[in-house]
Amino acid sequence: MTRYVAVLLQTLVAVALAPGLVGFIRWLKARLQGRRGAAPWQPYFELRKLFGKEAVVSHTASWIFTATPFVLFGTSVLVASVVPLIVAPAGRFLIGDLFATVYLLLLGTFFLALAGLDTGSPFGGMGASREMTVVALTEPTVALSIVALALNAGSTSFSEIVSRTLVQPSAALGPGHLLAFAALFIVTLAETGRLPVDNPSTHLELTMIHEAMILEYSGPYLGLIEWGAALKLLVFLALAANLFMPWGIALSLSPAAVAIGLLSFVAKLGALSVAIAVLETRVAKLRLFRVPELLSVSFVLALLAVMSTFLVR
Amino acid sequence: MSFGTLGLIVMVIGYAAGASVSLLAPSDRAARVLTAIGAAVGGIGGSIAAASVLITRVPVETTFASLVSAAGGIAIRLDPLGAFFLLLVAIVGLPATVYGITYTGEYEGRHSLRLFGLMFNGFLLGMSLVPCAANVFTFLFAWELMAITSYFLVMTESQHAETRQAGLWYAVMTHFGFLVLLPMFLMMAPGGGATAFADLRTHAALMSGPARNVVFLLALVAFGSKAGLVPLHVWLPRAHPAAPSHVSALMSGVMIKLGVYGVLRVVVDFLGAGPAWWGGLVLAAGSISALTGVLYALADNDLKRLLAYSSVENVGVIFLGIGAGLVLHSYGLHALALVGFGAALLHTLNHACFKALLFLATGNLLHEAHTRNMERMGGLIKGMPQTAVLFLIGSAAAAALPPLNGFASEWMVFQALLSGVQIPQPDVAIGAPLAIGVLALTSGLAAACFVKAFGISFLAMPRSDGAARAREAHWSSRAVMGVLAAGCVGLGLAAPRIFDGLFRIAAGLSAAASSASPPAVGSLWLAAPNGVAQVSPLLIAAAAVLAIGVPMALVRLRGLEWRRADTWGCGRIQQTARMEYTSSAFAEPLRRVFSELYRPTEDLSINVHPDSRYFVRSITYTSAVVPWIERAFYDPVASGMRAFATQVRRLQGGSVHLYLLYLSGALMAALVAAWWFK
Amino acid sequence: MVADPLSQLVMLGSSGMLLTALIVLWRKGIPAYVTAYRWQSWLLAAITATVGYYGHDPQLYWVAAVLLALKGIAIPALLRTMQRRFGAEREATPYVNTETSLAIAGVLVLFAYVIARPWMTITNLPTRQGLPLALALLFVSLLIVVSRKKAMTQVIGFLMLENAIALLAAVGTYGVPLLVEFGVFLDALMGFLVMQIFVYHIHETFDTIDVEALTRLRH
Amino acid sequence: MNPSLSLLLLPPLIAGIVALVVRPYRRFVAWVSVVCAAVSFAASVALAVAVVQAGTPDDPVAVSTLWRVDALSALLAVCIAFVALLASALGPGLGGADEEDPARMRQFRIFTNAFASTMLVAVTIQNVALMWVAIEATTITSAMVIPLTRTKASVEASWKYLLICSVGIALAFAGTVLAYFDFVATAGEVPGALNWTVLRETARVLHPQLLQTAFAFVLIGYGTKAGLAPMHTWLPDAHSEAPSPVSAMMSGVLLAVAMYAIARWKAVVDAAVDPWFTNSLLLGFGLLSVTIGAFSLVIQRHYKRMLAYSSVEHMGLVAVGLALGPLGTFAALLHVVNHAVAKSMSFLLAGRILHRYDTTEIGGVTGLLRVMPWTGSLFAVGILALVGLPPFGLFVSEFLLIRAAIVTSRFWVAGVVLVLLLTVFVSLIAHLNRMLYGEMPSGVAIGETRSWPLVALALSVGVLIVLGVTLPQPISTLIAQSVRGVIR
Repeated sequence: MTRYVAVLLQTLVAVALAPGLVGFIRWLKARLQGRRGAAPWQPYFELRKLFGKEAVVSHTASWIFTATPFVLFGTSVLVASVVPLIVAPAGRFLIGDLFATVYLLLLGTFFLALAGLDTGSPFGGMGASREMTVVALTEPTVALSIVALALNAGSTSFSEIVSRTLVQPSAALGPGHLLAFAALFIVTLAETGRLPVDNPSTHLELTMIHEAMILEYSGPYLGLIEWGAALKLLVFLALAANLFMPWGIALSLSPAAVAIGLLSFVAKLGALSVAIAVLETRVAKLRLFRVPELLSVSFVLALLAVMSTFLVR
Repeated sequence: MSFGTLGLIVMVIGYAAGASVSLLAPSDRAARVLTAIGAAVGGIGGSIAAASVLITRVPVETTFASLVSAAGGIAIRLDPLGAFFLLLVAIVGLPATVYGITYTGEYEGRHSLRLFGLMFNGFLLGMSLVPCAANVFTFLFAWELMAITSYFLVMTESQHAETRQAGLWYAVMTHFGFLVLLPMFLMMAPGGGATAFADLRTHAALMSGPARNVVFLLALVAFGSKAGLVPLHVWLPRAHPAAPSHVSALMSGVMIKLGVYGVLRVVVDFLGAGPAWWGGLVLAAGSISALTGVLYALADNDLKRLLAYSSVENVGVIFLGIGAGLVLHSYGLHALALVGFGAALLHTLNHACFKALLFLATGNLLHEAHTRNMERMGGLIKGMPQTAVLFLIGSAAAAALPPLNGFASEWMVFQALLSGVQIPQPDVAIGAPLAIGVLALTSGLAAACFVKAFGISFLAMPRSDGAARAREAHWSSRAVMGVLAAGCVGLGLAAPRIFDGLFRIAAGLSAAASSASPPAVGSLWLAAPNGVAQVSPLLIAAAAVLAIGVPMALVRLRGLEWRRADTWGCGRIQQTARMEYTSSAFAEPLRRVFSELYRPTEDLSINVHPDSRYFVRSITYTSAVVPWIERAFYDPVASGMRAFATQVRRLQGGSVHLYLLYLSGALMAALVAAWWFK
Repeated sequence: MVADPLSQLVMLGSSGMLLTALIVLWRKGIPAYVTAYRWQSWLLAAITATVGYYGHDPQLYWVAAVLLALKGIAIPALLRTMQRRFGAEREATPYVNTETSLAIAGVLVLFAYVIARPWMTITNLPTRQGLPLALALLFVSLLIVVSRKKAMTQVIGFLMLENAIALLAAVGTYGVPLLVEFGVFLDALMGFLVMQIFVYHIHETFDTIDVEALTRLRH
Repeated sequence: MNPSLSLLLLPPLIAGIVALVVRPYRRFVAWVSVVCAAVSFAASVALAVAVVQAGTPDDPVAVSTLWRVDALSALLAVCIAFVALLASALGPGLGGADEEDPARMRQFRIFTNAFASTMLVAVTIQNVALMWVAIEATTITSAMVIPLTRTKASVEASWKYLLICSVGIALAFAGTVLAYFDFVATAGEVPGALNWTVLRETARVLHPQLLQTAFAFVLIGYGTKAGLAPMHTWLPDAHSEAPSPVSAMMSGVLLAVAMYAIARWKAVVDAAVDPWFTNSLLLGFGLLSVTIGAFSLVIQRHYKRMLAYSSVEHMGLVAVGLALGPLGTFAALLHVVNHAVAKSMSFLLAGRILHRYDTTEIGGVTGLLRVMPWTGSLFAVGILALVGLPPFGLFVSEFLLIRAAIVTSRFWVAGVVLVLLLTVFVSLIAHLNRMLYGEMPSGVAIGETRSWPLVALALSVGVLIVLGVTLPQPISTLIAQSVRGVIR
């Protein structure tokens, strides 16, 4: 029972931290680009503002449009409750494994793309089309990264992967792990709409992906979507962090372990955020039709990861 | 008399009576009802028989040796595997039957509904008998009964040239499969003349390796052509759109699955699986089908053709499961192999459910919007809200989204493939991840595909008058669709329990693993073969309801102010349907990415003002996807055949002298042979 | 080789029959063909009678008589009538010219000997030397039917083919049973009459008896 | 003479004589023909029943010095009498809208009856040479009916038919004479030396190579008549130009009679020589026929020619079956029966179609299912049966044929035949597809006329289905006995 409470709490922590993570990256980027930038907690203010506003819904939109923000937010929360954040998962962990996670995220994206089409706005359609393209192309990489991890652990379950990596630190530095990490990192950028795949801060019509889909959203709906997207980013970073370098994760529920877990979690997120921020200041956005090339690179990385894991074994 | 026998008798009588009585019906309306009554009785009988066999696990057997004794008589044996497929017929057949009552109403006076009733019931009877057959003749008989009747069902709307073309393709491909089937079975038959399946099984074990390989390849080709494996799938995207929608549902949901049945029956049951390359070949065929199917589905604007291609994709997924099972089996991992076969069966069931739902819903769409072209639909969610919800459920299931049924089976296929990675052979260890990658890509693309299918057809503004005027169909058709949608949800949530049963069915096929127990833990958890990775669709559903419901409730409690406004149109005031993203536009990015596969032909024609070319009157952009796989495989055959036929035609040149010369030549040849042979 | 008179006579007669067939290949006018056929039939009747005389088979006299009446007199007369009706049409350009025809005929005679050699030994009938000649006549008649364009020439070729078979029967088996023999005669007569009718049909419908015109039906 | 045999042979003869004597033509002549054909059919069934009851294959009924009816004869006789009855009942002259010129109808009745009698004689007589006489007579009688309407095409077709078949059949006589020569030379003069039974009994002592040569002649000769390629060339012309009832008889049973002669001769030769020889020749010509028949169907513009080429293909299958041992022979004989029923039915329906559409082109016949729903459906059934689909009889025989090829380890034969069957299927279904559906041409009356022939033809469908679904015990016994009669 306590385990469930712990999971619930850590999920709430993640939900709470997510806007901050986005704000932190934005702040860091501004600093790196020589601007002052808004404070890292700026997103919290934005959310509060959005939740206070009135929502405007298109005449053409149906219930899909209004349901989507909740679906997106809900699946993000659900996924956050599954992945290892602060406390290490043990045994049969809540509802599913890595594949289930991926498909849950896909569920959110599915609805988001539908909502993009729902208003009849050309931008929405464009965004939906592009988003689905990118998501479809990232799937094999995700799956193969999972395989690379599962090869070591012998299972796609989170608890097995985490505990096996903890027991066998050498495996974490093996070529398979590193390649898989690289692949998953690229996927993270693509799935969460970061540069060089998508620019989270642009509203330039022809380059939008994520922003194009949510163009019609306003008020609390937009707030939920933004929040859900931030949570998705956090989840992906958490996955990258805890599956490949699970050290520091709380193995028991003692206060000290949990504290260490929380600290190490924040630290790992911070490190990855820095990486993203640095990357986003260094690279330009790719043309849409170059994105598949990037994704195929990530696929090859993941395949190499699997093969090298196999060969090393 | 057991329930099983009774059920079979009711089934045969029901279908046969439905066929004959509807042929003699006094009016079209009566024919519709009689067709349905016969089919319903038959379906209920079939499901009783199937259920009793599945529950008791005792096969039902009967033989009518006196019928066609020269070919071995008619023999029936319904074992659990057969019962599963028989149940499948009923699961899709009953809703399709009820749906058909109103759906065929529009044919009244235009097509012969009596003939339709005959063919419809004959089709159901053929499909029901295939899994019951216990000797070669009975099997082939049922198989062809199914093929012929479905050909005529496809030809129902024969006034369209496209339909006639489709019917031809269908007939040819199905007969091709049949002609491959024939030697396949006969090669397995022992020399003495016995063609009962039991004899085949015994004799297959004694056959030499190469002969077994030939049988396997023939089986894969024959059943693959029925199941729609690429490149033998060509009939599928033609015939399914041409057929009436509830027939498409049956064809896609059940008929092509009998190809899966055939492969399981022959390759796993009779041949007892084989070397690893068999599995590898099946995996390759599955991968190619899955990927090609979904990519063509994505590129298509015809909603029914999209669904047909999606069937190709799903058959590919099923064969991935079978292939994984075969590979594992060949390495002696019998219990793991059963996971592959079980996953294949599970996906068979799930696909039948959601594809039938989608086809039926599409039927209503066609009926209302009078077009299969998605680019002339749109906004249907307003006129047909319930159909929209049902279609959405089907789409989500087809996109393998949790917690619906498509997800459960794809997850199991993933796990079966993952088990392959553990085999210490480089080719397997590389092949299995590749298959996993393909499966993942397929599911991603399937999601994109069904976003398109649902989004373009149902959402935004209507693109044609028909779409604008669309209203809900008759309540009965919505009710059966509701049943199927409930099935999609229910099968998803209850997947662990169902998988358990399917695993046992698969275990019955293989002597080596008959005692293996399924890896599932309880009825809540779907477990991977190693038992560690687990997923619970039911808990996912519960958690998702919570995670979505709680924020919703919170926002509602806080009070949500909202108002309606126009969609932002870059400053343009009046939004029109022409501004919407179209189906082609939606698929455009992926079409570019996979341009090698699609090889689209593009044509841009700009009509300018005669005085100045800067005044553009209209721009027309057409892009057609050329299914080059079909061309690559079938054009050479067709042109070769025609070329040879042209040569043969020359023989009949008209001159009697030439003919007498042939005669004399033949005489000389025969005389030389007689002189030479001692 | 024993100088058996029967053998000598049969050889002579058979060679004569073959020669008449070769004449058809060589000459171009239909009257000449009819004459050749008449001679051939008379020779056949003579051979049959000879075989009957030496073989002490009185039945064969009857056969010879019918042969003479039917093939030696009646059919040539009917052919002559037909020829007059259609005018003196010549076999202008056969498919195979005369020289080549004769060369092919030579090859066919050789072929007949090759085919017949292995089974010539099974009998010691004095007439057995006629067997390859009969076979050769059969092949040459086939050549006539194949290579000549006029319907009438084809009919004559076919009649010669029948003669060849009759010769085969006479020299190989001293004639088939009488019942069969008469059945065959009846067929031959009926067949010829029907052919004659059809030649008239062709002439009526196509205004020619050139079979080359008959190439409407093809493929 | 056995009374059943008399009742089999005499009625058509009587009907023919009646038609000859009564002039000008009267309608009762046609009725006499139909009744006589019915009597003949009943007699044939009675003979078949007697044969089946007799049990053993070499215990024929109705034996005399001239006649002999064993299982194979009875089988063929039933087929001939059935098709003759059908043709007689559906032929012109019975009244109705499609009446023709009385002179033509008289001619039709004379010669079809003569044609039927000659065929019946051919299968029941026991002297090989007289059988030859009868078969030669079939050529003459049937050739007379082809140019009933004196068009250029029909004259041409009949000339080709007559000439090619006469030449061919003469070769068969040459073969017969050679075999007789062999017999006389090695076994001496024996009464009834030309009888099947005697020939077979003594075949062991005959000179094998001479017998082979004889068989070569016989095969080419009767093969011409049976429509085996490359001697089949007369067949598409004659079958397409003849009046449909005659086409039905020619295609349905005349070819089968020629195959009967080949099967009988094969039995004789096999007794003397290794069956490998006859089997190879039959396989060669059979496969060539199937190939040419199949590929001639691919680009075919006329539906009656289409049916004719399909006959070439089916006779090829029969020849292949005869070469494949007992099981193959069983399949071949069953195929003969099935083909007789299916092909005669299809030709008779083609006649109805031709009458309505007034064109023999496939392209000219569209929307058949709507113009003539029943004719169209039955025609479709006929074609589907001909391509060998269940539940029709040809499926069973083709199934057994493939089976025979595989049992005798001739896998390549099975493979080639299957590929060719697919070609046939593709072509026939494509043509059928074109005819059944599509727009109705203008100026074509809609609806069925004179529907009772359809009932008769539907009966044929029933026969085909019975043969395909149950294959009744007596029939399979009869065929099995026939097989034992020709294979030992």
